[in-house]
Amino acid sequence: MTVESTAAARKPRRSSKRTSAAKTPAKTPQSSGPELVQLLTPEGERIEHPDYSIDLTAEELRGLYRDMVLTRRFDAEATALQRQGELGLWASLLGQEAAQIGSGRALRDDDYVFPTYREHGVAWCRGVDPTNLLGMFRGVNHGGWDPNTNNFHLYTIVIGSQTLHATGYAMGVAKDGADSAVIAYFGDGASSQGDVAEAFTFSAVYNAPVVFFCQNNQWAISEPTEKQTRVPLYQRAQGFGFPGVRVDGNDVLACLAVTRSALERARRGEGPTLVEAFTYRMGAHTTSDDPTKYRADEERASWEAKDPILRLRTYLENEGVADEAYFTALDEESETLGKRVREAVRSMPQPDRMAIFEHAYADGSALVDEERAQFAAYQASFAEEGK
Amino acid sequence: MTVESTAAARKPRRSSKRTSAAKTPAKTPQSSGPELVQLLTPEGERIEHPDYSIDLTAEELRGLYRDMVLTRRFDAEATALQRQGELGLWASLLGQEAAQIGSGRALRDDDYVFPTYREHGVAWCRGVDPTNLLGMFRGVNHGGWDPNTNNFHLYTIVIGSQTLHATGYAMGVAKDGADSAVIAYFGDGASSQGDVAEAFTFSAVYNAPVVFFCQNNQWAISEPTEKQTRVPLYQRAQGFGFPGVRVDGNDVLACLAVTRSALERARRGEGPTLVEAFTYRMGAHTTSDDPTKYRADEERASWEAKDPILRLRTYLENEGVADEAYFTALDEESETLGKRVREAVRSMPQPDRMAIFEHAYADGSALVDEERAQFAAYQASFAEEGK
Amino acid sequence: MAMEKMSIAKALNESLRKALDTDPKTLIMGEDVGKLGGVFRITDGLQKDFGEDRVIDTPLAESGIVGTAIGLALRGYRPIVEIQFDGFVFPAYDQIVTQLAKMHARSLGKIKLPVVVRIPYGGGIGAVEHHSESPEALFAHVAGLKVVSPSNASDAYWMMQQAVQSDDPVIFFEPKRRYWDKGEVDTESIPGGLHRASVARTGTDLTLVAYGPMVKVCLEAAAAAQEEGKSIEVVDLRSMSPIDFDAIQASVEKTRRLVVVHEAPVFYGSGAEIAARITERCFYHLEAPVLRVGGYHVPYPPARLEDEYLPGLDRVLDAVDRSLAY
Amino acid sequence: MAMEKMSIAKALNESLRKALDTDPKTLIMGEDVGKLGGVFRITDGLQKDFGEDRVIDTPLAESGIVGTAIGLALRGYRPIVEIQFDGFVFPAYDQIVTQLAKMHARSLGKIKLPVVVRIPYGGGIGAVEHHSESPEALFAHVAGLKVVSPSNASDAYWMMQQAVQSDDPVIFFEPKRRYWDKGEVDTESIPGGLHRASVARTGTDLTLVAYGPMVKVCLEAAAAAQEEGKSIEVVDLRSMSPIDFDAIQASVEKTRRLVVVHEAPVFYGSGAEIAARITERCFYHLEAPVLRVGGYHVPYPPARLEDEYLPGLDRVLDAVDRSLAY
Ligand SMILES: Cc1ncc(C[n+]2csc(CCOP(=O)(O)OP(=O)(O)O)c2C)c(N)n1
Ligand SMILES: Cc1ncc(C[n+]2csc(CCOP(=O)(O)OP(=O)(O)O)c2C)c(N)n1
Ligand SMILES: [Mg+2]
Ligand SMILES: [Mg+2]
Repeated sequence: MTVESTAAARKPRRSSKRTSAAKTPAKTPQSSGPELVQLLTPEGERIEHPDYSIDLTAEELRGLYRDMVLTRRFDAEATALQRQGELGLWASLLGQEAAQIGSGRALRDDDYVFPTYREHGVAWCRGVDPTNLLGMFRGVNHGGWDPNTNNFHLYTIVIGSQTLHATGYAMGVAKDGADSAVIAYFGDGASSQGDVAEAFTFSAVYNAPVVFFCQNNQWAISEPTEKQTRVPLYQRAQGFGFPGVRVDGNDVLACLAVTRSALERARRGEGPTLVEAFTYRMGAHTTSDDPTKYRADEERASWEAKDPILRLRTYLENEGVADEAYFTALDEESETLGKRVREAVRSMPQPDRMAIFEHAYADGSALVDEERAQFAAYQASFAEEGK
Repeated sequence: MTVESTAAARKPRRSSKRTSAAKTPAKTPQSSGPELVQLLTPEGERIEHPDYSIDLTAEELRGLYRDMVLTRRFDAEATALQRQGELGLWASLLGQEAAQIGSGRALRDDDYVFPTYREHGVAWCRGVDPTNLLGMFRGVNHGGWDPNTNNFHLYTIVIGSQTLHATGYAMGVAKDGADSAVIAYFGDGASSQGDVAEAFTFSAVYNAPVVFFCQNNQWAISEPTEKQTRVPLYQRAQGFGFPGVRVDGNDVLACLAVTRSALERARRGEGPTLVEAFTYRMGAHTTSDDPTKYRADEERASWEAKDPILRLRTYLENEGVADEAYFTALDEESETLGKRVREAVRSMPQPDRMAIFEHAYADGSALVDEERAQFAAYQASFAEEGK
Repeated sequence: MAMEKMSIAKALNESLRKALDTDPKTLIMGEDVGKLGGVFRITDGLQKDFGEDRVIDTPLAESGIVGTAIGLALRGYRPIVEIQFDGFVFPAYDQIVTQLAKMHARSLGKIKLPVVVRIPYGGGIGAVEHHSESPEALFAHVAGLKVVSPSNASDAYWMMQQAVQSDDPVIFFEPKRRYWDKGEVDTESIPGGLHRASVARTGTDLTLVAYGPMVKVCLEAAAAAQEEGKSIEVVDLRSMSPIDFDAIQASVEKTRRLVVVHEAPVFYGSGAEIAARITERCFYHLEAPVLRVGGYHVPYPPARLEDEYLPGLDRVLDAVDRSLAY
Repeated sequence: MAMEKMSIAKALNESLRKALDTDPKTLIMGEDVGKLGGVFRITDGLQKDFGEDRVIDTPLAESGIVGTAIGLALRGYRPIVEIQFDGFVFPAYDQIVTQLAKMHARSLGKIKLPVVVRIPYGGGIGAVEHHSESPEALFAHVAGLKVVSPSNASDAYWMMQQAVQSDDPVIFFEPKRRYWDKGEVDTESIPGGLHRASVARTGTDLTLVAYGPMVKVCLEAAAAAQEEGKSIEVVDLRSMSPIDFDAIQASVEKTRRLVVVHEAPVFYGSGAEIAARITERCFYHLEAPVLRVGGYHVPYPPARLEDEYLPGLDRVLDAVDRSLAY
């Protein structure tokens, strides 16, 4: 029996000129539609979903709003700091706040997070001091926090690798008989890496309590999602034997509900879930990138109407969950955060040169010891020369 | 919307003791059932399938039978030659004749094949002289044939790699505007390799005319398919945006029909298909392997009833397509083949020692030239010493 | 003669353009090589002019890129693959080492795989982790691969031409921090073989061997040493596999002293191979042991420490002095 | 004292058993390590005794094996990973080089990854392609990894114990063609540090350095040379990263001549590093250049040619003679 993919209707037309067929794979369907879990519309209207419900207190709702606002403020500050030369690089999460805060707030303290390099909002939810995230972008370290303090692993730059670490960690959780869960973040581009497929295979075979959270922000640097897949990414999970779900990644309530459900499934011993958060990278890939080379302004503009923060604000206002005083206080808190981050970054000390030789090995190494000694002697020679 | 896999019904029971849940992933469903394309039952009865039909002449039917018989005979001879010390190793295809002959005979001359190390039956269909296959198993070369003579690539030992070569080749076919197709063979174990997933991704994105032919022979050395997947492998394709189909791998007619249909789809510019041929490795993994360490005799016995050759013979006899004289003549042809192979192997010359330095580089290398000269001088020193 | 001053980046771009222009079988493949022109803009404008069929944005999967490039080469194409940064070549390492490198040999010469793998490498650009590495030794050790690196615009232009024409796979390391350094390029006459070293500066007291980004450092060190009355010869290796030992030997027989400089860690680096072989060839000529200047046996440090880590003028001169002190 | 004669294979099996027995956090992972006990039976019987939760048959995906082992280590486990053959480690190379090797450094020491990667390596067993390689240099060049190889049963037992106890990732190369060689193992007292070289035979005229499968060849060569009146010292390196240069230096200061022997290709191999560093350390002691005996810069040949390719007694003695002729 043939299993036709759900994309079968969109398959390329038959063509005797096969080159052209090869040039134009089917387009990935865009946004919304029945397959997208949504609980809060772009207009700020609360809707119900048959499979996912959520009931939050006013305080919780304000909390989510605050998380998103502060995360965005922090992100903007970091972008500014890069422009001012204080950071070498910054990877902005602008536009992805709902995906990150929604999923991040679904986690329990004992859950473990494996981020990429863009999960500043998740880090925020985990209680990682945002200034700690900046060390690697300033070039003073490769990751400035202790992963085990907040159960938040270091940022991983080699695309896709961390999905296997998450799977292994989850296998360990299961072995321990614990009911924690693990979440692995990755991007639409990352979905093409063999490591991610292997993570799907291992997690399914060992029934590991892991949630694969794919932020499909439509772009992998300059490449649109069509260069990675011709069907919606959430469908990838199915062929590995676990469920996939697409959620409106700009809807913080839906992201929270869907992630919570996936985490609970993991806790119950039912294994992995793939969550595809359908969102948009509003800014450049990083501060080194120039998106005008490859994408149209209109596309970005169309996503502005779906802004994750605006829609929640509308909802909070309409429901009377937050008033003007709340928003004003939050603005102030934002500025305080921005200032704190700015100052913290500017006062980060230049690392000592001898730090180069630290931590290459846990048990030490005769070779590194020798090189360290030579380097120290070499440096000392300048001191002697009075340089 | 959640896409529950078709295996959802078989998901592990909820369990507070998660370790045990992790230990026992759902079992892969075994054999037959409605999802399996079959045109000839194990009893030799011809049945119809709504999606796949086939109408073969008597000569074609006898041809398929002959291919399978001679392939099995060749394989048995190679196994014997290994026992006699003429080969270092042999990877037997016993039990997989229908999968290989059915798919192999679906190919056109201009199609291109990327085998693993077990596709002796496909090689046979391509017209590769079987004695050529033995060079690498005897240790005189790493592959003794010119891939372009029969459009049959060298055996690939690093599991899964060839699926990417096949995909790239197919991308080239499409670029050329040709309507040839490409077929990549791999095993159930190989399905776990990241390279195979990447081949799925690339072939889907570029809509490459390639058929992925997975011989699920239930075992990857000592590991049953449950160690690679918890749902049927043919379903893997779906999440990459192309169809997957499971065929009775011991039914040569179904294998022919399904592969032909997948190849035609590729030719029409509709992109890749995954075919899972559900079959069984009747022998050891290779002559170095001892399956008694890890699998029960009864399992093998149950598959004997599904023998691919027997069922076609029954059908040929029942339909009067072949008579006793035909079978007797074929037996003789088999023996002749066995003898020819035996003699050819025994007379394979020991390669010249200087061959070590050949072909490392197409354009040559000063380094290899230097090493070759040193080696020659070193060898010559023995001659001088009269050794 | 067509002399033109251009950056290494521009020279590579021109050379790739010429390759696409000359041979319809050449292809460019990689992440972001299309509209963006690659993160370093080396393929800038090429997709616009040659189309998506020739300049191909690939899925984000390096093994897939190299693996399909092999398949395309089997079909008669000549793919030029871009790996975005040095630290991201490793997912493709299996395809490069077990497949690309071996296929000519295992097919007894029946299959040729004219694939070029371009890798921007090395540090000095203030980047985050995995963006500043020098993994050339990990490829040079592997038989079946050729490994080269230009140090200037002319070599960038011509070595790329030669790499594309090579019937062997070539790992082409591009010195990313020199991309914007300019030099004269004569686009009409080939300066020399792909695997020949060249003498970048003549001298009599000591030989410095370097390649890629370190050639500039060595030339500066030689100039500084000149002021102290030391005459240093600088050999630009150009090819890390094979290595032009004859050229190094000729220089060392003259100068009797050798220092090898590279960014890659010294331990098991190319300097080891050069030191071992040149010591064997020039045992009675050497007045001092071959000294090596390079990276330490630690992961590449964060950007604010890279100036300490990278071999610079002073460390080269320090080694020169130590050698001359023998 | 518990002296017992056993094969290297048995010593490894016993050592793994002890590790599983002693520390409930140790795990064994790999393809076919369970019921089959691995294709070389090194894990024979372990799954039966420790269960499928401790001795884990994995999917057929090396990157997945190492990647999940890293995750398990992050959770506090100590995974011992089996790669089935040398030639199949490359799909895991990215996880090993970019993740396993670097995580301690990038976390500023917060994360330790006590993962052992076992790799049966080397030739001499008449195998097909990819089953006979010696890729140790490709790991030794990478900072953050430790790379070792035992040559005898006692070292197999104890070095495995030490590797499992190491808080750094260890690439553990097992000399597959020596698996069935027997030797005395004292399972009660540790013979020496994991990264110490040992003198396998004392001598005065020349030093042979080797490791893994080549130690036996060197010992035989030394015995043969003895008959011709040459006194050869054999140093068993044991650790290819770091290298015990002090031990080699001590030997060379005595013998003044050094030949390094390994199966891996000479070009960019471990012999290069040893030659370069020892020449620097012993410049005035060496009577001859350090010579290297090893593989050629070609893919490992088909089985019927491996005896020609592999360094054997005669090639070692040839190098000894060449060295002594200086
Ligand atoms: C293995 C690897 N290859 C290439 C890169 C370079 N690179 C960094 S980010 C990126 C795109 C990632 O896209 P996606 O996964 O969609 O994540 P996003 O940046 O959109 O969050 C690429 C190609 C890398 N970091 N690692
Ligand atoms: C990358 C890699 N890892 C491991 C091996 C060792 N190995 C050879 S065959 C095999 C099992 C393959 O199983 P499957 O894909 O089902 O093919 P089958 O042998 O059943 O035809 C293994 C693990 C290999 N050849 N390549
Ligand atoms: Mg993205
Ligand atoms: Mg199988």
